[in-house]
Amino acid sequence: MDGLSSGQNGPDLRVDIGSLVLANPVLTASGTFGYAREFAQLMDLHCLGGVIVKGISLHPRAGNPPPRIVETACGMLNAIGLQNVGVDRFITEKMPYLEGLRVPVVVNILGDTLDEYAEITARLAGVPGVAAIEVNISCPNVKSGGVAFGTDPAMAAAVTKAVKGRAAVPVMVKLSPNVTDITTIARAVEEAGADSLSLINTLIGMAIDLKSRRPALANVIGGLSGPAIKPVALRMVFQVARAVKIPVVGIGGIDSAEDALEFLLAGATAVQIGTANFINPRVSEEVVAGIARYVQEENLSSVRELIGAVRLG
Amino acid sequence: MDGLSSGQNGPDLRVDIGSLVLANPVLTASGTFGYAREFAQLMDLHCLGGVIVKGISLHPRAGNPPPRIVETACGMLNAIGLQNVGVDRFITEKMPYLEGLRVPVVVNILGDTLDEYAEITARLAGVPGVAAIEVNISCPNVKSGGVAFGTDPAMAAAVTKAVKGRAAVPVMVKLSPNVTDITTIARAVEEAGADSLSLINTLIGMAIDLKSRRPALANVIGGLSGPAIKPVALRMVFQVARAVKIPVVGIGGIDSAEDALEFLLAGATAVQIGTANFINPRVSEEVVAGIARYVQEENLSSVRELIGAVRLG
Amino acid sequence: MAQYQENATVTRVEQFSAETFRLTLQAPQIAGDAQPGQFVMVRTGQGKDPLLRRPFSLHQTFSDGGVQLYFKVVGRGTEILSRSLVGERLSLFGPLGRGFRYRPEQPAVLIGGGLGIAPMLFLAREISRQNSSPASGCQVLLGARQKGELAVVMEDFAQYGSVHPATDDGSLGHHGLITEVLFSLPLPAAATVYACGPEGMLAAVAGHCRRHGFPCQVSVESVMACGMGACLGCNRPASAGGYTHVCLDGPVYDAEELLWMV
Amino acid sequence: MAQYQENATVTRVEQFSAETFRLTLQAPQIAGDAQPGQFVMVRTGQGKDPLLRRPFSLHQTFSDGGVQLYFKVVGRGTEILSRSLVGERLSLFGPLGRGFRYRPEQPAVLIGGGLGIAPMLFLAREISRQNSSPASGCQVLLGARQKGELAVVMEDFAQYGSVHPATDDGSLGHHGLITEVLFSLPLPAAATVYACGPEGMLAAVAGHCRRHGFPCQVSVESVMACGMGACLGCNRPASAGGYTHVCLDGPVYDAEELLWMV
Ligand SMILES: Cc1cc2nc3c(=O)[nH]c(=O)nc-3n(C[C@H](O)[C@H](O)[C@H](O)COP(=O)(O)OP(=O)(O)OC[C@H]3O[C@@H](n4cnc5c(N)ncnc54)[C@H](O)[C@@H]3O)c2cc1C
Ligand SMILES: Cc1cc2nc3c(=O)[nH]c(=O)nc-3n(C[C@H](O)[C@H](O)[C@H](O)COP(=O)(O)OP(=O)(O)OC[C@H]3O[C@@H](n4cnc5c(N)ncnc54)[C@H](O)[C@@H]3O)c2cc1C
Ligand SMILES: Cc1cc2nc3c(=O)[nH]c(=O)nc-3n(C[C@H](O)[C@H](O)[C@H](O)COP(=O)(O)O)c2cc1C
Ligand SMILES: Cc1cc2nc3c(=O)[nH]c(=O)nc-3n(C[C@H](O)[C@H](O)[C@H](O)COP(=O)(O)O)c2cc1C
Ligand code: FES
Ligand code: FES
Repeated sequence: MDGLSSGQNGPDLRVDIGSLVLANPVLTASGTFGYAREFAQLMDLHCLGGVIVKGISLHPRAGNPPPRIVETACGMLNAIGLQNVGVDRFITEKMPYLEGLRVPVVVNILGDTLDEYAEITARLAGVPGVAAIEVNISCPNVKSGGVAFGTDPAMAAAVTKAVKGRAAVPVMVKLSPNVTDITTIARAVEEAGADSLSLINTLIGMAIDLKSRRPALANVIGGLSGPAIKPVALRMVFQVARAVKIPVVGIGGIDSAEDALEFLLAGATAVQIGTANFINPRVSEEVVAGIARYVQEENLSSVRELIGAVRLG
Repeated sequence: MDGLSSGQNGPDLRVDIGSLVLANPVLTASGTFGYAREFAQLMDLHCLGGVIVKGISLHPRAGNPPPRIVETACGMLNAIGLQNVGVDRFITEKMPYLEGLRVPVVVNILGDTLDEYAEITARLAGVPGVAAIEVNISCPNVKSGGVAFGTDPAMAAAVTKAVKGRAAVPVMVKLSPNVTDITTIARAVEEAGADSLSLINTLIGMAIDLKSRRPALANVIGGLSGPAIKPVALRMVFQVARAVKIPVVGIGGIDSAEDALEFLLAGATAVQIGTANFINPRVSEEVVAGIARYVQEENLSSVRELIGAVRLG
Repeated sequence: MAQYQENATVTRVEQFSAETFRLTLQAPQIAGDAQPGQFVMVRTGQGKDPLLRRPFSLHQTFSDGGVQLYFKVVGRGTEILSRSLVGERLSLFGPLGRGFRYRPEQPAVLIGGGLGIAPMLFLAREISRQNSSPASGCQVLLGARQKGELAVVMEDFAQYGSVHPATDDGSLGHHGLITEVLFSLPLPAAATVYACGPEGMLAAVAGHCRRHGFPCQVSVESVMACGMGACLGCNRPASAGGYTHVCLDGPVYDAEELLWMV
Repeated sequence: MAQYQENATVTRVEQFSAETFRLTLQAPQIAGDAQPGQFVMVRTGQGKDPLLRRPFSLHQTFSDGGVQLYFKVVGRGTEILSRSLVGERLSLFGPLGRGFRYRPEQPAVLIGGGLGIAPMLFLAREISRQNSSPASGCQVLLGARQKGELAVVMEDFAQYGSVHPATDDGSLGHHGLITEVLFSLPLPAAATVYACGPEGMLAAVAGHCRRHGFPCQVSVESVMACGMGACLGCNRPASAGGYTHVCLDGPVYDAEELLWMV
């Protein structure tokens, strides 16, 4: 990890997630940070450990009709419906800016079939600036694809193999929390060759508007994110980190350095910040700074000392 | 349902959950309302549709060491460990007061084996004042029993049969949300003879205390409840209500009449109020009053018109 | 396109009716860059509930760094905002979105209904300020529930043009809808109509303008999580097919770009 | 055993140090029934975050229906409470728990450390009020970080007995721990010791009393969700085996009933 400096003699925040080396353990979560450019005015993008872009499919998708979002207690439901410009336009329209950032860019991908996953991966191979691929097998919004892949160990493994077979960069597989035993899926994906795991995607939820007596989302159900889900996410990260050998990236309700540190202690090698970007566009910058402060105050030789260091018994 | 009046010419709030008729659709959830007596000073117990008592096992249980609870964003984690006095002392020490209330009392039961479930049920048969049994197959806190029963359709059905075989009153089975497909479990339990279903029990979660770097709960993991989980609960109630023919009782994060009405619209015949009792000991009384007001203002002939009446498409 | 996140201090709180309020805050960076029709995302509380920021149009900016929000209490977030105290700090970010494309030299008709009044004051001032023959002024049509909501702001608007009020209860101006005032008003040739208000009012105004050949710009709403293009949550069907995103492509549109959801 | 839920109006806010505050509220029903050592559950905000109520001992009650809370800011809930304004309303319920079993005719030694000072004033007053020979008074030992936390409350305590202060920084009274003051103080025969404070202090006080044969009552803490016996979340190991529940069986215990968690 010598190639990457962590800035002017600051504490050592470097982490290694499955052969992808990051200057610090803070990434922005897919679908919550646009294509990074949106935040350029409001924060310093260069301080990020990495950027994960909105999920990309083989063909452009229009997404769901409105309303697509609704606030819930300490959380929100979304049913964006995976609106995106498709992999080709992503490469030509979005990647040049992202590449120029000189921050690791992870491309989140999704498909309805194994072939689609493989094909998107193939098209991303060799594209400058793509540091890793995150495979969304867990999105609860689209009826086909997503749900089935992420809730069945065999299917999850098949997607992983399809992507790994074509990928030129490390592959991170993003798990769904809407399962009875997430460690079974995690192990299946690990065996299929994933370089790292990220979790959790959103919990499936619903809200009803009492005035109209209709579902609050046009899609009826949506994905729950935000502080409300943090305890579930932390539990799953803890369980999965003990069940697999590959690095785990923690996601779910993180909105402060303290939250991020809890995930590291539970076993995450890095974290992703999602919904919190909407409430405080500077949050990722603040989390990086807060982790650095903690590492210094606790006299740790590196942030890596914290990974999985929760004290049991 | 002529036997039960709903009070002085108020709106018709009566509901029927699997041959158990309630004056209104508001029950208090197991483990959050003690044995009702605790609330006698702070609210009018007689306004309740029903009371569900803390989970009872065959033998007394001491429960988990402290800390047993920790607050989370719009929620709380608990790992009480099913502390209770055991079925025999429950019958002699707690039932006399409860019977005197003249409010339907539902006894929540749990066991480590099928035989234990059957035996508790047998001991409750004929005990005056017991209006129904709620079978907890979903408690995530105890390593044995709970988890396995509630997450496997065959085991869930077996428990249901064991209880139904000995029960003198209607049997409500309480489902765990920590499963990939709750409708599969719901249908298995329905086929096994359950009179009604209640859902959801708590989501499994975890928190870490950064200062000590230890799990915030002595039990490491605990059950997440409160407003944070409402969207997940509402979604599951919606799904289950469409998958089964028996009545469904909605639980999860309800703290207002509006919340309760959302659950009715989603398909619940009644609701249970849990964590909210801690924050506002009068909440159940207020929810009953709020539902009555809504039924009146909307000129409904009965609250039953709302059940499953969410408008789709 | 500069954007700022500011911890703005409340300097004034005005209440116009049971639900109508105006807050003045010090947010010099936002005030310095904002255009009429743009909005800010406001954090209504300190805790995590309510979680999301709320979008509000800039009602007015001042050269001393002040910005004004004019809003109605419709739910929890606005209820909390209405209880703001002078000296309190609120987190704002903006200015966001695409504002009005106004041509100050041409006759302008501004229509604000309900909380749609909010962005019109800023627009009226800019048109009036940049118009070399201020005598012409704008025509300003303001609709509200009752007198209280309009009385104070009408004075502000009167600096920039002639004001035509309407109230639901008839307590001030025309007794009825503000669209009725529009329909009965002879519009100057080459006038542009700028409107903000409830969806039904906007659809009616847009229809009137199309029938009579006036260009019409509307400021519309949608639910928003981020306000800056990151979540894709604020979509509306576009007349060209597909969706437009209110926080980036709007909130101000040429009326012809939109499909009406009424 | 009556309990009440009241919407109490804040009538006074005092700040004694950066983190130490005292709130006076009008809660006549609670004030009317409370016993020294009992507590109330306070809702710190209006929203759902923070969700749970926070337990606070009754510091003092007044015949005009007032109650006082003396608290330290240690987290989000107490931070919000510290920003309360006169006129604001807070939801309280109580009085809860088992208070001190005091024998007013016998010598009493009261020890409050840090926020453990809170329940002692109410106790000192009741002992003094019910004692037929007020001259004897209580011995009151108060420990704090620095002078500011003690100065004002010391005057209140002085009405009921002789006060022995100690501060961590030596800015008032003994420079060091309040337990050191206890160890060096000759206690009257037949005295009962009443203590509230951090776990370590209570363990030390209890040990001292056991060694010297003084009965000792302690007020202890635990996390609480309901405060009234419904959740079973507030357990502590009991010396007799099994658990005791602080909100029902406590918060005041005979020291011998508890196992110390130090
Ligand atoms: C670009 C933009 C500019 C705006 N400018 C102003 C303004 O200047 N003054 C003003 O008073 N309001 C304005 N609004 C509307 C304002 O954002 C909402 O009234 C506010 O978010 C409601 O928050 P709440 O917490 O009080 O209500 P909630 O509790 O969130 O909701 C209460 C009710 O209001 C409805 N509602 C919530 N959000 C919106 C929304 N964004 N649009 C329409 N209805 C909504 C809900 O459906 C619900 O029925 C603007 C909205 C947008 C998108
Ligand atoms: C019966 C009883 C009476 C009390 N009386 C008083 C009083 O008169 N004055 C006073 O200042 N405090 C009193 N406390 C403690 C008070 O309840 C806590 O300080 C308060 O709940 C903290 O809330 P918070 O949101 O500020 O902190 P949180 O954000 O909840 O927690 C911040 C830190 O404080 C610790 N903490 C939280 N709750 C407690 C608790 N109940 N006991 C110990 N540590 C805790 C946490 O572990 C955490 O490290 C009493 C507690 C009990 C059980
Ligand atoms: C508006 C929105 C859009 C999202 N889009 C995607 C997506 O395209 N692909 C994906 O894998 N996850 C997506 N997610 C899930 C987030 O990346 C993240 O896993 C989840 O929100 C939990 O983290 P949080 O609580 O920090 O938001 C989306 C989340 C939100 C809120
Ligand atoms: C402190 C606590 C104790 C509980 N004990 C039980 C129990 O003994 N048996 C049971 O079936 N559910 C138990 N539950 C679960 C609740 O009955 C309810 O299903 C859950 O809390 C979700 O509802 P809520 O969000 O309204 O609290 C308990 C919940 C809490 C918070
Ligand atoms: S509000 Fe997030 S993209 Fe418009
Ligand atoms: S705090 Fe709930 S039982 Fe004691």
